[in-house]
Amino acid sequence: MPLSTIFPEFKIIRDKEKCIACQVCVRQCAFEAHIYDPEKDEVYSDDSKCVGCHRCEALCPTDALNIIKYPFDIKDNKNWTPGILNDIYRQAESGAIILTGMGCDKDYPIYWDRILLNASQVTNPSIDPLREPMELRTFIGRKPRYVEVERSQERDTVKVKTQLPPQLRLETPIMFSAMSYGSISFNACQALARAAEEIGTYYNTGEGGLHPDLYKFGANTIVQVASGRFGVHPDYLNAGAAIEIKIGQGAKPGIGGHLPGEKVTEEISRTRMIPTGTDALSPAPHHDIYSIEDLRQLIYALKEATEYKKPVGVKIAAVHNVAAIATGIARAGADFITIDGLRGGTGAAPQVIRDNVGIPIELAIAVVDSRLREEGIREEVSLIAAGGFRKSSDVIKAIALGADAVYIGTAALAAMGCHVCQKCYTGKCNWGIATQDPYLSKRLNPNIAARRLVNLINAWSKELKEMLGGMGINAIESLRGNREHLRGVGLEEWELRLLGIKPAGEGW
Amino acid sequence: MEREKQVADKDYRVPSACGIFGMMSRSGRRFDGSLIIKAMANMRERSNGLGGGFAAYGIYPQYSSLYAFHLIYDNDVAKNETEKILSLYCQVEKSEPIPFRYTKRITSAPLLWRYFLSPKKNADDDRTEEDFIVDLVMLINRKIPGAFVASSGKNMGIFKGVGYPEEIGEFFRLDEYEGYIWIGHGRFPTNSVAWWGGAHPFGLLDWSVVHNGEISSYGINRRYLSANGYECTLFTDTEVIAYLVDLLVRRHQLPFELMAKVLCPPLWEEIERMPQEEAELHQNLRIVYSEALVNGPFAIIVGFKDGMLGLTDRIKLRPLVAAEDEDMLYISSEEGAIREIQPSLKRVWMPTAGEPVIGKIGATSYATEHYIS
Amino acid sequence: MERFLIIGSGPAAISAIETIRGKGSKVEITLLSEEPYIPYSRPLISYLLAGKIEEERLFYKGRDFYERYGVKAFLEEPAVEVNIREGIVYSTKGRKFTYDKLLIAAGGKPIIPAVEGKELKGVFTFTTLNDAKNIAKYLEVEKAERVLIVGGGLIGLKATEALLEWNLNITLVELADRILSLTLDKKASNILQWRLEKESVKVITSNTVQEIRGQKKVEEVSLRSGEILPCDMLIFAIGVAPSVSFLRESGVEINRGIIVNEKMETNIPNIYAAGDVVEIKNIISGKNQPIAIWPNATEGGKVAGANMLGEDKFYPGTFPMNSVEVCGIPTISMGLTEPEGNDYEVFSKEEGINYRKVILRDNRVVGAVFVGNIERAGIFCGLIKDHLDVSPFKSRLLDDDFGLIYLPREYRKRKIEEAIGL
Amino acid sequence: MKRIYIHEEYCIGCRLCEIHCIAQHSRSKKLIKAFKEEFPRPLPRLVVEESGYISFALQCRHCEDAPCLSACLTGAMYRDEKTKAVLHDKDKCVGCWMCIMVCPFGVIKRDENNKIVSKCDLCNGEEVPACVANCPNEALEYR
Repeated sequence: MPLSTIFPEFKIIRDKEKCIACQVCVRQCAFEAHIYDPEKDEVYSDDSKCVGCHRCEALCPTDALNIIKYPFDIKDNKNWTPGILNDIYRQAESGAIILTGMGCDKDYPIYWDRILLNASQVTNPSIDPLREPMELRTFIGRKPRYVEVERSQERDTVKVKTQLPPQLRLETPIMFSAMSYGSISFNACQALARAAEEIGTYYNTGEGGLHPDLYKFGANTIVQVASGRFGVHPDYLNAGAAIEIKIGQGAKPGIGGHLPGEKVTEEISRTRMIPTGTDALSPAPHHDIYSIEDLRQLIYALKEATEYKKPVGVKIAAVHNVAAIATGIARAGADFITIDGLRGGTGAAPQVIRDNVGIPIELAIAVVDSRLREEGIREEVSLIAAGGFRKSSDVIKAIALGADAVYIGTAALAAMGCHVCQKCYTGKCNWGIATQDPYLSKRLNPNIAARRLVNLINAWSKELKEMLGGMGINAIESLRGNREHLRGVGLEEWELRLLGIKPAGEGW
Repeated sequence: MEREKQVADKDYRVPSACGIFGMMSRSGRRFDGSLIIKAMANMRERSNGLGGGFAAYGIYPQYSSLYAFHLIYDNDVAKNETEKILSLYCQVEKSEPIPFRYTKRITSAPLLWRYFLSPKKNADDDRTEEDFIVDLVMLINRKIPGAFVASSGKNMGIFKGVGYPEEIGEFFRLDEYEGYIWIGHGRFPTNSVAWWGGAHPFGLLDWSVVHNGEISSYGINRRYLSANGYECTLFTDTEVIAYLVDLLVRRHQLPFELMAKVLCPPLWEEIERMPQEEAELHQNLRIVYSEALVNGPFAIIVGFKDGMLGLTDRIKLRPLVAAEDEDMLYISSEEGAIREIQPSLKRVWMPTAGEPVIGKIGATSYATEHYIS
Repeated sequence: MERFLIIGSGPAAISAIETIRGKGSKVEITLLSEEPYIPYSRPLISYLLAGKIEEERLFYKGRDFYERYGVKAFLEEPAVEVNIREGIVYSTKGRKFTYDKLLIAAGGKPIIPAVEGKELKGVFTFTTLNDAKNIAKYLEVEKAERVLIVGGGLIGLKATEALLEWNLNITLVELADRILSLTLDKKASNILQWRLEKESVKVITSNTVQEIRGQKKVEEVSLRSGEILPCDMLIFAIGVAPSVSFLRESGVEINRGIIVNEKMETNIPNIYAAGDVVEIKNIISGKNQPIAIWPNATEGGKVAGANMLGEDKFYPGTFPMNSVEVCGIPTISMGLTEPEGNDYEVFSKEEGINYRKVILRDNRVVGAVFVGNIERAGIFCGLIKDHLDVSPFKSRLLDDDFGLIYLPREYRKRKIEEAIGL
Repeated sequence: MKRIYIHEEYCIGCRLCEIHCIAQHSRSKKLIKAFKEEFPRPLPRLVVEESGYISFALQCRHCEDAPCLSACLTGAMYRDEKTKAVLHDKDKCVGCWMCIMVCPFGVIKRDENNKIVSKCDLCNGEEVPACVANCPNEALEYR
């Protein structure tokens, strides 16, 4: 075998004093990084197999394991870093595109960390959410411009005349983004569905279709229609509370999807309506949408199919011309637009695309919200932001920039146990999330996962309330697009301009 | 240019605390301004001398069909520019300085002028007369440096300036006017830069608004108004409320009661407890007018040609008290101010959070709580 | 107050009493026992004789059992006659015991063949505590060294194992061609015989005692084969028979044992029977027969006790099973172990002394033998009881990791639920 | 009574239950010590069954109608009056294996070192048995 120059990413440190050779690590590692030697009754490790998922570390009963970064020092070089070299070694050996999972991990500015929130002092009392009502309820869908009422003359009564187009009601402005059954396990899908139901929000099927066992969560489901049209049929469309047409994904704008045949199990084949074991290929574009008017046709086809009872939205990746594209989508009849930013996740994408295509979600929200308002059509469409939301403060800043709600993907996966090792595409997720291997997928107990998801969203919602209360606001809609409550630090003039916020230190 | 200094090209909003007062004769009887001056003086604690003002309805019966524009000019240039525009768009029936007298404390003032006019609308202009006037007001306020339209309604006027309210009242000789509704305001801004136009009440068409509070939803309310054609030039919360009232009542034709429910919507949990039809109404109002929700502490009194409305925020973070005697309805920041001018009241009550007190000329009841069957 | 009378003090009687009192009943319970002792565990006598346990441990229900359970017990006073018309039981001491309900749990009696010299000193059976005590005493007093054990069944082996601790010269004579012929299959018998022989036990099969000779005490025996074996002690261990002689005239229906239905009722109203004294349904063969095993006695007693209180409990029957350890080699057998005919499918596996065999009929387990590795043998007991179709996992039955996991999931789930009374 | 419930669909076959059961029944009750220093290592009181991707931990079901109780010759197997658990008194046990013969779950084991049987004791009054407390996936539940 010729010499491999690829060096391991991680080093497995095993404390022999503590290791009792119980082999929990051996059984837990789908990558076979731990090996038991029955002759010596000892466990040893193979660093080159370790993906850094930390499953073994988490389960080791004696804390004998510690996974650290592999110390690979080449001569200091800001240009040729070990990571870059390793990619070259890998490609030199394989001749292949480097695949990866999760969102862009490169050092682009994270504007959330450069934006600060306001709080009330003296002139305006802050509100204590533990004592006062604090409302997070959010509606996604097209809104009429005004409400017409009918007054009855004889009695001083009023009746509402305006009927609202279909709306999604969110008890908190956080939803679970599209993650297909196929990219994630059934248990993971079920956990998301159950959590969404319990919280009073929505999860998104991704383009994996809807497993029959999950139809009962339909009232909290957004069903996706993507370029592969997997699993799309009238029952599917009508099962959900809303439909999302997926044009693009932040992790891989302009790129289709590919679920390898080995992951297309019998259940998935039934759900996606494709033969077992065949690759599920989602084309890069929808081949019936080559222009905005084609999109309009699809939007209305879906509305027709669901008798105009469900909001139909469109998801796009945040790309350079996102504002103009978004207004086009709004005018094409979409009830909501989902914008997935640069750091949006994926089950599998070429690393080069993931790390180099798109724009940060912060800028995208700001320019889209502003453009929609400039064109006077903001109320015609709800704006859902996605891609890299890590904490409640990211969420509240997104809302203040102009988003109606956000989708969280990676954060939800992390709540279920994901350690962001980026190996989703291997199908060997040791945490039982991004896998169809029944041995691995049962590691995700949907009871625990749903509970943890609910906890996370409840915790974030409490934090949202705290932050709102601090700003003297008791209903989330008073913050949406209210950029007065945001200030930038360490940002250039142009960034402040695009974000539509003032620099920190400047008052009203 | 004091205003330019403040506003320049930036948003510059000054939070303030205030005393507000409103009184009206249900029967439409006109009375002079000395009573409200006295009431306002009672709440001197709530002002710091940096702003005071009054709105009065029914004071120009002889010009009741014309729009009465009260203008505040920094200089003659502004006045000339404004008058050019006024005569371009309107038939100016009368143009005169607003009478005043210097007081002990108020020894200087900007140019204060009033015009009685009717719009000259082209036949192909499909705007309503009111929209035409609104656009005109916006045009002057935005385009002419040093000019500010203080009021633009019919048979009403707003008198305001830098000083304690009772001094402003004296300055404008309000004891010489008779109106059936009077609204007063004493201001306690947190900065020291004072500008006559920045004082309350704020008015547009027949609306006048006095306000005590700081709106934490200002940013989005302003963007919402902007999308609906209202340019907020003053950067005061009061301006925002005035425009919202105009938008909701005049343009969207919502009854006052529902306008109040847009500004201060019931909690979702309250809506859920309502009968279905009522719940649907309130839900739709909240969903459609989410950006018109006025959040944060405030108490306002809105005057209009046949009545006035008092309202506090959803959780009543600012005070508001209402009272009535045989003919009069009073709304005030403090009960003491009412008793100062009318010790024998028939009823005094504290309106609950978000629940409007509405008085209309000729009507007998004020508080409208459950008007939906 | 209702009067219950119980004949016998073995596990069937004990479990009936525990059931009756466990349900809170305050009926009057009278008990007649042939034993001079409070209840004790007869199977433990071999451990006592081997010196592995103290006598005290035999009294497994505690010394105060009768007091705790409110039982008026008459010791060393077995029943001699039952008058079903009058509802009276007569005891050996001539006393009359009236009852409203009677439970016959008189157990079994060791079979002593009609051979010459069986009355000689040094001839014993091995079923009671007194047997064990007498044997021990005899060994000590008479310094007996050569022991002949007649019968290579369970009792014989238990006696053998116990006596090995005494460093004696032991000969085991078995009528069949192998030891434990009723319990084990040939292979298992061979393993155990090999093991016994390793301990210097002389095993003689296909043979039996024809005559016991001696002056006052045993001195030698002649076998059917003509062989003469000098010996100092002889233990008859050729089996037990239901102890029913006192019922011969009573009208209670008897075959080899008392005939009962699934509620443990005899043909006579208010008379119940349980334990070694009855013929119980062998659920494998479908025929009734005495099955003298401890679990059968306790289960039967439990059902009888409940039904005596007016409940409606059923005992569907059981099948023979045994656990016997010989010189450190544990064995468990159940059901049919050496089936004859073509209706059976046999799986077996052997590795050293570890031996497993499973017998199927119509894809149902009807028997199993375990030698050495007896772990999880009870699973097969369950499979026999539940009559489960094992065809889907037949090939797994002998796997080292065979367990519930190979059983159909639904069955497994139900089994677990049933266990906890769901 | 409080019982251990098995959710086999969530058993991941990690055997932490078994490892912690051993430690719990060791002298020191400490994992590392129990495994590295104590001899003989105690038997786990449960069985982890595994076949393909299915697995589950099985311990004494503490049956309502426990066959081991009926089969026990010595009174070693008894039902705890308070907890209703089926417990085993090692001082009474003679190692006759009758309980092993009748236990349909196969969860009573021979402790060859001590010539007695070994079975789940629900960790003798611990608030939560060690296997349940240490199951990382709630495949075991105590309620």
